[in-house]
Amino acid sequence: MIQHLPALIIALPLLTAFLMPLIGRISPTFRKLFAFIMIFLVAIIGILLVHEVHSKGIILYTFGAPQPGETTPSSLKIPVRIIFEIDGLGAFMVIVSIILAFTAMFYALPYFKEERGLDRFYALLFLLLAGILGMELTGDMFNFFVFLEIASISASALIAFCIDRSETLEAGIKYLAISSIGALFFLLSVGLLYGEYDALNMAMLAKSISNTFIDKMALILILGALLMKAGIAPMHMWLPDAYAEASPPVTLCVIAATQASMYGLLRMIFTIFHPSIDIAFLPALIIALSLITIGIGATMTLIQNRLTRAIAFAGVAEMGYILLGVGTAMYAGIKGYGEVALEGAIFHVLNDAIDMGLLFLVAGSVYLATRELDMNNLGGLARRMRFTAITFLIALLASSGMPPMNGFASKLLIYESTYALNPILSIIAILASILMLAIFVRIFYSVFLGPELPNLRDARDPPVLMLIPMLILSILIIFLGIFPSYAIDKLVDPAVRSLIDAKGYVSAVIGGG
Amino acid sequence: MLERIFTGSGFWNPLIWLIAFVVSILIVLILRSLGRPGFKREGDKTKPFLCGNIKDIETISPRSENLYWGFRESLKGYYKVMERFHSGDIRDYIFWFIFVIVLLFLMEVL
Amino acid sequence: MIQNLPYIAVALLIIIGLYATIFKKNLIKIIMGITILESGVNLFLITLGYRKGAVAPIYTNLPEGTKVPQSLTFPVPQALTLTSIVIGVAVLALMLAIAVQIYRKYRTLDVTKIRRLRG
Amino acid sequence: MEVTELISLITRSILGTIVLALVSIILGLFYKGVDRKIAAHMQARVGPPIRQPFRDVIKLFTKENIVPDDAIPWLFNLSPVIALSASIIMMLYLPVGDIKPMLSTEGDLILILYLLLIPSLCLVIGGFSSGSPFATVGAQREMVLMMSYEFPLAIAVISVVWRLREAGIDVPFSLSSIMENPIWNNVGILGIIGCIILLIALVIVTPGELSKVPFDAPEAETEIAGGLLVEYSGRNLALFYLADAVKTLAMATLIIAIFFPYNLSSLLSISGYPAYALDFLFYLFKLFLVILLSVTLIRVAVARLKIDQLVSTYWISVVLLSLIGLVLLMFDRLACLKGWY
Repeated sequence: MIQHLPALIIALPLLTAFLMPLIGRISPTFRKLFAFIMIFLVAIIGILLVHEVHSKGIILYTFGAPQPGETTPSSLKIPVRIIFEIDGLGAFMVIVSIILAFTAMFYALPYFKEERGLDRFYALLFLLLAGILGMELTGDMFNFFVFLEIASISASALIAFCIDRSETLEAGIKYLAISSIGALFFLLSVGLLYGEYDALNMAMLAKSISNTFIDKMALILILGALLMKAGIAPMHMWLPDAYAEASPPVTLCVIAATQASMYGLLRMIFTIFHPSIDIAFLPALIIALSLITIGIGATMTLIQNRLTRAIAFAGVAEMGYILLGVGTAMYAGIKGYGEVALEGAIFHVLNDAIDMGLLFLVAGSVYLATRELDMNNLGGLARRMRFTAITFLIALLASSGMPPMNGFASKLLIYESTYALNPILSIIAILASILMLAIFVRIFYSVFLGPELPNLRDARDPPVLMLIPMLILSILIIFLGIFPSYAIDKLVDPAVRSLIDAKGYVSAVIGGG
Repeated sequence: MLERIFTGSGFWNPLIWLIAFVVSILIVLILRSLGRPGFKREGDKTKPFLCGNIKDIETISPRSENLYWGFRESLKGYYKVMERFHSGDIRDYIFWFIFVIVLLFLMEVL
Repeated sequence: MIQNLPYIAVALLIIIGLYATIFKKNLIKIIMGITILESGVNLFLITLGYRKGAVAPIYTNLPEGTKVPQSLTFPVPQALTLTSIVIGVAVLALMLAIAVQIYRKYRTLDVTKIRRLRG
Repeated sequence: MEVTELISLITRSILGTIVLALVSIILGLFYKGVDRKIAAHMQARVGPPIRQPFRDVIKLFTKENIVPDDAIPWLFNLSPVIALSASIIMMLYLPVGDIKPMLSTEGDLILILYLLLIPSLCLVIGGFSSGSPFATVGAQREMVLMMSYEFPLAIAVISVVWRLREAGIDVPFSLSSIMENPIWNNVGILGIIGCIILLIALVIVTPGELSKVPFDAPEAETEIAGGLLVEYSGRNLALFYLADAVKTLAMATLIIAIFFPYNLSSLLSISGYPAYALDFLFYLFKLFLVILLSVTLIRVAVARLKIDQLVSTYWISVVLLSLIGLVLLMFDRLACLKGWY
């Protein structure tokens, strides 16, 4: 049982997704129960898997022939198989995705009441979860592409799910078009690499890649596609559309998909391409892109009038922080301040996911209570929705990185490492946090404070079942804020070590040193 | 678990910070309790400090889009460019994606 | 030269696809552009898998005198292409479905008019 | 971390908070009085006695504490409490006199930058939650002000820290290492010019940080009737008043810690308790100088700026100024590396 965890964690959501339409025929209550039990099981399997990785090291799970020669003639030394390879970073990302998916599912169950087609909704949500987890676990380039596409297709279907509003459709097709083009470029570069090395396995590729022109092209295509999927400026425009127009549970899962693309970026850069490929301008360019992302995200959020869109632009800036840490680590190598920067970046992946998730859940509660997302028509909700206001206050402090919330710890790591490379980097990072603080305070005022509006007098806190996921995320924010060293020791450091030890990743598959 | 974070250039220990913060909040609360609590509800004391004949306050309090006017005003030029950049046109989304890839490609080749 | 022809076709298809996605105003044409782009990538994968004079690795039905494994093609690129085609169909179907819905809401398929999400 | 160390840290933080709360409130009010007296003399007035701020606070404590109808009461009352306590704990991380910061190993300069934000943030949230249009206008202006001055402030602080790191100082963000290694001793002539420029930028940032004239658009009595404080009265207002006093002290101490960490005792080679006393007196003198320069002089000499002028002042003029300082520091490092001096 234990050794099949990596397969189960993908198979279970897939199975649930395809069972959903059948289950839905029995009764809607049973469907909810089933969805809840399944997400709970996935979460338990995920935690067991992470525990397994932390106690035993890299897990290798083979679909197909474990040894070369079992399916092909013995003279042909190519194993026909797909492997899942889970190291510290993969385990970390599994935790992030599971937190988001679990809270999203929890929130979705009471959020949708009269909406039609909920079978398909849950089916797509589980499919999206399978796609995200697959991206994080797989050790195979083509497999990564397939899971990337599964995630994109189900995510865009989910974004466009509420077809009553025209904006959701627009956001859905934009997301689908741009991510399918991105995925095609990814596939093209997988083709390039396969043509050159006859290998699709990440470890095999990592071993054989050299500094040729084709490899550089492949790296560039992959980087472009994954940077786009991670919402890095100037390719970030899909992100506010998608985040803002999707319903909050979907947004949470799309955040997880974005973070999974960031994981892909880390994996490609540090494990596969890092030591062998030498593109001199690349780290500087990545840092420049991250600064542009931070700047655009933080300034654009100030002029938004739609609640979710303002939060989404702040999410763009947060992705910029992560990439800033990654870029610094690329520039300086994963040692000294580069290692601290990478630590900060990876820690920020978790913090960003939780903070943004909570913000969108709050926005969802506000929408549910008022059916309004335009901040000009909102106001004075703190009297009637006290719990929501307090959770928003927590999320506000966390995502603008005020002490003692979790955002401060990871941003501190980023500030105090990037300045060593160039002081301007951390100056811009600090400035952008203040801008983000400003937008969140503005949101707080225009939604929760001020005189009470007459048409919003019957706004209420959402039902208890929806408060629980918000409570879970708030508690996580405060816990990670007060005991950041716990999270760093237990989760972030294994992830960073697995990136430092790229040889370990390779030798777990191929053997030898 | 109770360790401070050491970044190589600085420290951060949230627990100690929290203890100090709680203590100082207690001090401030003690200080605050020295003051006169509450107030007599009479006249227009609790109405907002405004002049003129104002019926309902929610019509005159600034709405969300009026906030940070000074900031937007002084960065007008920047925001004009940015609004044109975020055109919402799906082709621009694809164009910028291709642009970055071509830029990377050209920087590598040249 | 002649063996490079498929690669030239790949490049052309990709460029045509990108051209359509960037410069065409009609949403359907943009979707067509994405499909052409995808065909280009698929053709690239197929071309990679081609080996002159080699046969498919179906052991029960090999021609006389085939050297195993030297003159067998390893069928991975074909498998990749098949997967990619399936995914492409799903993407295409979903995009067209959304396009139909968009037409119902906006009464147009001109992408310069389908931009309520901006700024 | 060992248990004994943890316990000593906890006791230090508890005792330190209690002591510093008293010291900083008294000092803050004292310097507020000094500031008012000197400003009055500059304007050819007699001015109130130096103990006037104490009287003001005591008077405010006896007044009614009115909560308006449109306010959100829990936030309205919570904001001044958080503002004052955040100002107080800032002092725990800053060196007072020659004494190392109480919690020098538990927090650094970035923390101070963020803690400096909290009192202003509380003002903003308190203003917003009071539900008055004047307060709302004032509060959003305060937020704009925060966005504006944070840019030059970050440049000044990060540049100095970066230069210290390049000079080979360990843990350059820690206040105790900044105090032990004055920036002036670690740079060449270009760096000294750069540091002077950064100091000037920081001095211009200070009145903004404390929302004093010419950067007092958030409060602007003449146009928005006291702005974000318009609905506050009684003990809540007194707490904000105290928070302002303590924050002034903290900001001045920050400037002293970064740019004037010198002490008389080492110069005169005195040790023991007399040294502490002497250094504390000298610290008081430095505080006086910094507050005189960055608060009193500027606020008497200049008129209030409009809110968009204020943004462009900080984001263009002061940022350019401090960037020049940063570039000079960078050149200085280059020169030191190449041995041009």
